[in-house]
Amino acid sequence: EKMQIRVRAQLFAHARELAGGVSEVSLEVDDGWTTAQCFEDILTRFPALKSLASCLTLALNDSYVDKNAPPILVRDGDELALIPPISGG
Amino acid sequence: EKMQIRVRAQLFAHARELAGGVSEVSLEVDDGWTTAQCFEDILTRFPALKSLASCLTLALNDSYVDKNAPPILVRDGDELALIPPISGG
Amino acid sequence: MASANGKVVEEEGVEDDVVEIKEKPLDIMRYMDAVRDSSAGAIATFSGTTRDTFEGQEVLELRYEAYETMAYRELRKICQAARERWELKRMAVAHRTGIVPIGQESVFIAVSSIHRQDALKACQFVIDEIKASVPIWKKEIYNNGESWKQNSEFLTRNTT
Amino acid sequence: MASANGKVVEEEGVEDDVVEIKEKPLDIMRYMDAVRDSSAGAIATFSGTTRDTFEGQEVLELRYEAYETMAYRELRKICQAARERWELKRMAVAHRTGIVPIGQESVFIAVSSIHRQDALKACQFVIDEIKASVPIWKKEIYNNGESWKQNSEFLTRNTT
Repeated sequence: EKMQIRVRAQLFAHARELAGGVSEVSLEVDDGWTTAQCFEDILTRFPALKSLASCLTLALNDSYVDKNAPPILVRDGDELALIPPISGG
Repeated sequence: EKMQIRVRAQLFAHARELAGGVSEVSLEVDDGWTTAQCFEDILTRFPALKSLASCLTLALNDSYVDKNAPPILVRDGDELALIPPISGG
Repeated sequence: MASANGKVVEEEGVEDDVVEIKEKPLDIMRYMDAVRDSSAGAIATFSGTTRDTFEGQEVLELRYEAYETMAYRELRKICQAARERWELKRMAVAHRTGIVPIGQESVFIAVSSIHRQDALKACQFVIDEIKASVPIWKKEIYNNGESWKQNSEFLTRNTT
Repeated sequence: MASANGKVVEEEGVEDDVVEIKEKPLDIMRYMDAVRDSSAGAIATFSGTTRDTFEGQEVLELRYEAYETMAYRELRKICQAARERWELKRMAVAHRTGIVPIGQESVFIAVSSIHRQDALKACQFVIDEIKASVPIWKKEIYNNGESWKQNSEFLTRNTT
């Protein structure tokens, strides 16, 4: 039976607004899940995010997740972030 | 008989120092003289300037005199300047 | 680091650079003083200021938001990247968050170097990189709506 | 200037630019405020600061001298030239004369524009042009002598 691990997901800017103001979610997922799977899980819980999904970039522990790279497994205590297109500077 | 005209010559920086601190000279020259002739006149009066002469650029009424352009005649009341290589900025 | 004769050579590094994200007006002079150095001959700075118009529409207010831990990390990476490309003395980069009134600085960058080319080029590089990678967002508030802006520099870099 | 429909369009021009040569410390913030504009999104600045060393020799003091009437004229020509090349909002250029203590600004340039490229490029252009053509001289005072400096930019431009 798979262990459950805890991943903290943060939603920023437009993503947070579409999620009804939710800025942080504590996910309990199976050990062995990837960042993409965690993302899908969040979209299931906050369907309004689907309209933004194709624009969203993920970050894991303060580093961008490259969509073209091999899948990355999340570990217990990891921090995921949903990053809409940035506009600083 | 040629008219005499008055040209004010200013010496800056290293040129002024070589001229023993003289910063301004009132030249009385023949009407029809060129800037180059005025310059030669100054070199005659302040021979120590000769060591700097090849580095000096002239300006007439706040505009650089192009060494390669046709000679420019000075007029009464003109301001000549002896400009050593600049070092501002 | 030790030099060839064994003496310890002090080298400016990104650990000395000033990197700040704060919900207060940016103190420009403090950042300029932070990069001023008696061995440097040049300081180049860039300020991004908030505009009162976007495509003909009047902007009433701007709000900035940052993913702070990651933004700090990305800013330091940018400073390090700049140092690898140019000979720099000191750097200071600051971004404001929260409401930024029209005409005020949202971002400020200051770089010092011995020769001006390095500071000028590094300054341009830093603002370009900030716009491409630092997780900070801007929202424009208009009379009749609001809009989360998107940097083309980020979209270009992240197009699969 | 009048636009196509006859309305008078206010256009920033070199006559509004701040150009100063003074024997006092340069007031950086005043120049930045002079170029700040609610329609501009970017301010780029450059400061030339005095260094304590030249080719290994300790510089004790720096003295600047200007041919003021011509220097003002050349500075305004440079601002005009910058405006012809880039879309700029406001410009401020200041040069200090007299004794400039080590580490302080001898020259300061600030340029604002809507888009950052224009301000950044114009700022670089202005300092390059100042070094090539504005009649201002710098003398370095060392322990054991003194030296009138020469800008390679000027020598290059004036080599027959």
